[in-house]
Amino acid sequence: MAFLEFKHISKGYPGVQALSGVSFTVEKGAVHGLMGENGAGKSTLIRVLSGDQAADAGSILIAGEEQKYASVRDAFHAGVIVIHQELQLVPELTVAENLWLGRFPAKGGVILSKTLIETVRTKLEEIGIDVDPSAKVASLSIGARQMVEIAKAVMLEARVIALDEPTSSLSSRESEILFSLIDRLKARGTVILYVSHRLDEIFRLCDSLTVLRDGRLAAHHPQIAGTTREQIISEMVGREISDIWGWRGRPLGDIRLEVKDLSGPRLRNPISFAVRQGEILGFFGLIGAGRSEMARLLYGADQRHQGQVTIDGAAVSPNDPKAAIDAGMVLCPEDRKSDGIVQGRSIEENIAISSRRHFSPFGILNLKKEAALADEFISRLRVRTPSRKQDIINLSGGNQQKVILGRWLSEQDIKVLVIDEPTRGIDVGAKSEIYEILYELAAGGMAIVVISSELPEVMGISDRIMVMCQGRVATDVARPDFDERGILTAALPDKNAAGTI
Amino acid sequence: MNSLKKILLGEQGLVVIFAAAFVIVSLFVPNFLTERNMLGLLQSVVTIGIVACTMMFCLASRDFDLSVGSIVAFSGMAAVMVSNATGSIPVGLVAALLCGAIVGFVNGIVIARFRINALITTLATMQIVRGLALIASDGRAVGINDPAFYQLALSRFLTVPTPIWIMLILFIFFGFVLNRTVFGKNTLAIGGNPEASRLAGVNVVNMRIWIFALQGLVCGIAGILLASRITSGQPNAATGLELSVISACVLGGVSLSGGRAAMSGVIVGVLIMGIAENVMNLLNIQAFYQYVVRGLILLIAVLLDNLRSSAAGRRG
Amino acid sequence: MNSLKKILLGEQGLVVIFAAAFVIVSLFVPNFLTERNMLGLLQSVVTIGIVACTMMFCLASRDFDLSVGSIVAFSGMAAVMVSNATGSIPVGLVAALLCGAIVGFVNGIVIARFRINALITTLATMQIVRGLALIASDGRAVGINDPAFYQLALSRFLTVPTPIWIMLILFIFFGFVLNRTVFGKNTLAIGGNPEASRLAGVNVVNMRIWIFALQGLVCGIAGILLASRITSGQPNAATGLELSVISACVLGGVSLSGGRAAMSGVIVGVLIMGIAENVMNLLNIQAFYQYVVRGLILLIAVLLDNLRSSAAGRRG
Amino acid sequence: ADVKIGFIVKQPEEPWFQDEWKFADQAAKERGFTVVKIGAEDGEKVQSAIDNLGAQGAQGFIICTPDVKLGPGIVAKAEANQLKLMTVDDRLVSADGKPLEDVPHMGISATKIGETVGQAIVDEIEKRGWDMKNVGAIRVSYDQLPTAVDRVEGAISVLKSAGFPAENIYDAPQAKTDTEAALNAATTVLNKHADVKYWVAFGLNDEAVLGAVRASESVGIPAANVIGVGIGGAESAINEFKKPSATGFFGTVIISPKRHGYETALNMYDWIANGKEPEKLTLTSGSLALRGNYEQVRKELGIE
Ligand SMILES: Nc1ncnc2c1ncn2[C@@H]1O[C@H](COP(=O)(O)OP(=O)(O)OP(=O)(O)O)[C@@H](O)[C@H]1O
Ligand SMILES: Nc1ncnc2c1ncn2[C@@H]1O[C@H](COP(=O)(O)OP(=O)(O)OP(=O)(O)O)[C@@H](O)[C@H]1O
Ligand SMILES: O[C@@H]1[C@@H](O)[C@@H](O)CO[C@H]1O
Ligand SMILES: [Mg+2]
Ligand SMILES: [Mg+2]
Repeated sequence: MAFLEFKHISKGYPGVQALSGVSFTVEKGAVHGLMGENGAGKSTLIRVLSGDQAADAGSILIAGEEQKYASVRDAFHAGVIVIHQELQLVPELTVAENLWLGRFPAKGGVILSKTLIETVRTKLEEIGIDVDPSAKVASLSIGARQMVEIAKAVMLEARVIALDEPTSSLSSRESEILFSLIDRLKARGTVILYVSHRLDEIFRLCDSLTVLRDGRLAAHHPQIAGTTREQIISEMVGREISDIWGWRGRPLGDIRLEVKDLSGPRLRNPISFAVRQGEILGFFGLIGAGRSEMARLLYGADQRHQGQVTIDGAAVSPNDPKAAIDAGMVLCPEDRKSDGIVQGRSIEENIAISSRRHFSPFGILNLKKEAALADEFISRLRVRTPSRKQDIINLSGGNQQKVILGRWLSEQDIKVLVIDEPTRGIDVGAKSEIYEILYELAAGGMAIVVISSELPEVMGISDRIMVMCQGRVATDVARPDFDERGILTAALPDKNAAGTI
Repeated sequence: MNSLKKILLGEQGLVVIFAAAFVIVSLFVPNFLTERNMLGLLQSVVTIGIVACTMMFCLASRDFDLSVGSIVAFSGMAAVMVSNATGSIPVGLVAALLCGAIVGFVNGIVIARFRINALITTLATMQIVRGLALIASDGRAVGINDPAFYQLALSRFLTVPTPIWIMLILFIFFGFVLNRTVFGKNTLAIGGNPEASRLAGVNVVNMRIWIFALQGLVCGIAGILLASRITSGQPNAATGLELSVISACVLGGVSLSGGRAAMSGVIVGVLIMGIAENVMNLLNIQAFYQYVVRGLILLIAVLLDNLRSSAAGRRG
Repeated sequence: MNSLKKILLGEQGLVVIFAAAFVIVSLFVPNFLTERNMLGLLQSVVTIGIVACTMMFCLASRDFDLSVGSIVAFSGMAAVMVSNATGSIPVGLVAALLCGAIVGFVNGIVIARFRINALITTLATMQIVRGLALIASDGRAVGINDPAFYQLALSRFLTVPTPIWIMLILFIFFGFVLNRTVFGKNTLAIGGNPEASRLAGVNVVNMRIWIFALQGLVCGIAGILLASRITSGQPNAATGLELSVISACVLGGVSLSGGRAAMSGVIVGVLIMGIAENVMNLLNIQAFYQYVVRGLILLIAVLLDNLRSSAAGRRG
Repeated sequence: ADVKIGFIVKQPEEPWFQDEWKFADQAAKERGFTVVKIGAEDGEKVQSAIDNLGAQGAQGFIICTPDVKLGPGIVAKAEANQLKLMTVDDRLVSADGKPLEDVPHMGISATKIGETVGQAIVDEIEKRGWDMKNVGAIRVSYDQLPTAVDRVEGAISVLKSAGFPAENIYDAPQAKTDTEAALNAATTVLNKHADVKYWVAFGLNDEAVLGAVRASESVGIPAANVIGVGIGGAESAINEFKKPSATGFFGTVIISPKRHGYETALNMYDWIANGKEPEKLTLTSGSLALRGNYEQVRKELGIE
């Protein structure tokens, strides 16, 4: 019996038809995958389901009943809970308060603070999430925040739960916790709508699958068994992609980037390593292993405690991103929302913000050049947008990520490129294009540092991998010796060692 | 040593700095620490203090209210004129509260429902309401017929004048509301992340309307007390109040970008403003120099607080 | 039909609404559309218009400057007093510009380097600088010795008074800077997301300092022109300027949460404020009603603009 | 042609100016001309107000300027717009501080009003038989307004020459010109000198003195021990006199808005319509009104 039914859903934004006449059904107790390229309309569909956005046309039925929501509250009362792609937490409130937001346990308007904390503590323990319920969300890492979001959905006994790319900032260990939660929910008969760009997860979790393309239904598989990866990819992107990694060797030159004894407030153990011209060095680790912190220190985004960073033998002055850029190093940050996108500004401006200094004589802009640059990266990275003038905030999550990548890939005279989670939220089609660009840049002599929590990605594109664990480098593996189990083991914290983080 | 540091750098750091400053002033400024002067000082901050209670909510929810001064004047006028007209003080008081709440409510509707910028809206109502107060009174002060009205401000309980008690009660009440009630937490939530709050099912529009209405109501209380203190309704009263109140709040650590507020901080902010004024007058500082000193005190207070919190290593 | 809708709802919608209002006013208000009145109107917005140019940058970068009125008064005083003392007008002018820029620079340093809240900092300097102006002049206006100083404001080029030309030049200049230079784009970027801009290599601290210093310098220009127009340096001049200027900017679509600004909008904002005042006086509207009308005009202007942009379906 | 004259005032919200306008209107109605009323709080507003009058075809205007030093600029602007110019209340001065004698003026010197206040206080002190050594004086000051300084200095000069000890005069600077600000400032003074039994108070206007009187009440000084004398005589003062029992607000120096408003408007009209130039200088005087006689004083001045 179809429990959740979408009927002819359409939704347009100025210049974009995000959804056109999408119809499909999901059975009770099923985990239903939703896939599609960046900007295909997945998040929009979920926003319509959650009552956040009204569809222009079409209807949603749950258990045969037509749903009419005027607000998120109505949807909530109808038993629909959504975990959005961008984290929706209030940093100033505690974990427990965030979990109860919108429905605080209260008597006469006065919050029952004991109930508040205790229910959350019990629930978090029960589902195996290790977060202090009375900690302010602002003090948590992204990964931990993501787990808090997930706890929210589990806590409220919903009929329908939609998860929009929940694992994009989780590492494999946290992802496993999530997967087991999903299994439990499924057993309870909850319908789960699951959006992801990771095919492994889709196959691991889903019973059925819908693929969207350009806002239309591209394929619907009532049974996922029997479909292949290749089939889904071609349904998504309209072409075949045989090997998304496409790694090929290239000659390495002298040492380009050298890091000696680098440490900072959240990375207490000094770290040292070197990267050669043309080399792609991958960093792997679990959440909180300290990779992002290392990258930020390297770049000067955070205050260094000690250490030296040199590029081609010249020291990079610490604690100043601009100096790093001038010295030829750029960082593509991990958190696109807080450190990447400049809201309110166009795609074009978001791309040119750093590189324009090369072609703006006396500080006066070269608008033609900026436009050309924007168009180039919009088409190379397949950014789905009606115009390069579009405000970046109106793009889908993956498309925002592509624009930020474009910003850094368009830089000139760069010697060192550091990218933190480069393909987070990015569709398969664009991924291979991005890897292609990285290989090209490396072939030109650039030293590239890639941080990723996706092991296949790190293994697929790196020439060498450094594994971090609890703020230290656990091991350093060259490509011929890559071995999935070995790397994972190295990344797992040793229960007996007292880590500093 | 370490626990001292903890106190100084903790959440209540501003309070501690303030306490230290208070002791120093008490020691070095003659006539400062007398019962009379303390009561006078507290009386002088009654208007700011009362209005700051709700301004705190307003700022914490990422809003802004410039119309408070006008509302105070307008509702004071209303209290006096309606009392005079009906011959009943209670009716006058209710009218004043109603006037305040209605203006606040209108602010809220325009801002939250029609999504008009709060700065512009309240700048507009600030002028409209001031205009109405002037029109209603023909620009003149309106005297109070029934002397019982003065008693509101003159009466005392345990030697402390009623307005001070009212201010204290409101401090406690709104401190409780902020930290312990759904209303308070929702206020902080919509200031901290309006989108997330909306998606969590908080009725952001209604919350904002309520906060503005409450602000108006509380301005009504302040207006009544002020009219009683100056024994008349004056259409020109409380000009510039908005900036003093907002500064007191910001001084007390309320974030203009929403989500952060504490009653203790606001009280300290209010007191700093009052003490600065009081001490300058006690020390007989010349009027023009008072401007300079007032500015410097503001700067030093935030600077100290900032040093403290950056030493504590909090994130901006 | 469709293209009309496009114009009305497009980026330039406010300009179109404004143009329509202008035509209506011209038709129905006698004496409005005369050369004399137009020049008078433009003269009356010179101070607001000039200061709004840089306030636009300040707001666009998510900052806030309340000290502009005081800086205008202070640098006007400086121009007059230094000219009188040295007997040289150019020296006086340079002194005024310097004074303005220095105050702005100090604002910038305190705000950007010491990370003190901009509202509090500029509220403090607003008082300090006003105090200094009062102290320097003993609270009284200072007359200008050399009548050549008046010529700054009285002289004309192609029948249009110099101050208006200066304002127009600044409009064009800052419009260009905002849209066509790295400085302008970086300003908008900082306002949109300061952290992302910093990581993209924008020196956020320096940018903010520059913006405040520029703001001060431009206030210096406004102060000089004002002193010349009123033939004296007045320590009380330009009180309340900050709110008018900020409203003009917000009216013109500059976002208080940063990242959004357009010179055309700001010009329209400035003109709306000026025309409202002008027309009310032409129509001989009574002083108290002027408050109400002024408030209503503000509200209607933003409301219209809002209806327009929400019809266009933009995101808040 | 129709006669249209402007009437520009510096503080349109003040009752005083409301009254001036009202009486100007009365003159206009009687003689059939138009008065355009504009409030201009600072030099810049004055400039645009004059331009505005020029643009709407007025032939002359009367002004109470926000600052007397604006004189040369106002004269130049009036000439540029070919408007006849007359001043009321405050007389324009040139850059070096000398009165601009060419501009017809009707007013009362701020110092004189202050002296009247001072005299009233001295007389009453003597009548009550206080020893000046035991009396404190509150000078509610607003020093950034030049008129305010002149007024309180006028009062002080009389007090001093009557033997009032200078060291007993205490400054209470108000941050704004409203009653609450005066009340807060005066409270501090009273608390600082808690031992002083008798008090006198004077200031810029009635509102300022009322603040001091309220302060004395709030710290419990009996009304009989306070002599406050205000300036203006509008509602806020009258309200005091109407109170059932006497307060510390002893009297107010009423200046007549009727003459200032009605006569200046008529003079300007005659000047424009009949070419009859007004007197270069007309000085009016203030009259002290007390609880017992205010109605009569107001009648004499033609108010009400
Ligand atoms: N508020 C908006 N204004 C304008 N366009 C929008 C808005 N929201 C979404 N869009 C557009 O609608 C389309 C669908 O976006 P949506 O977020 O649903 O994509 P998605 O499939 O979730 O992509 P991703 O995998 O990148 O998250 C995109 O082209 C996007 O740019
Ligand atoms: N905003 C923050 N406040 C406090 N601690 C933080 C914050 N961000 C990260 N941390 C902590 O710092 C440590 C290092 O985190 P970092 O982000 O560098 O790890 P990572 O290996 O990059 O993993 P991730 O996938 O989470 O980015 C972790 O223990 C994390 O919890
Ligand atoms: O400003 C004063 C006004 O208050 C009134 O008293 C008349 O004289 C003016 O100078
Ligand atoms: Mg999405
Ligand atoms: Mg990371």
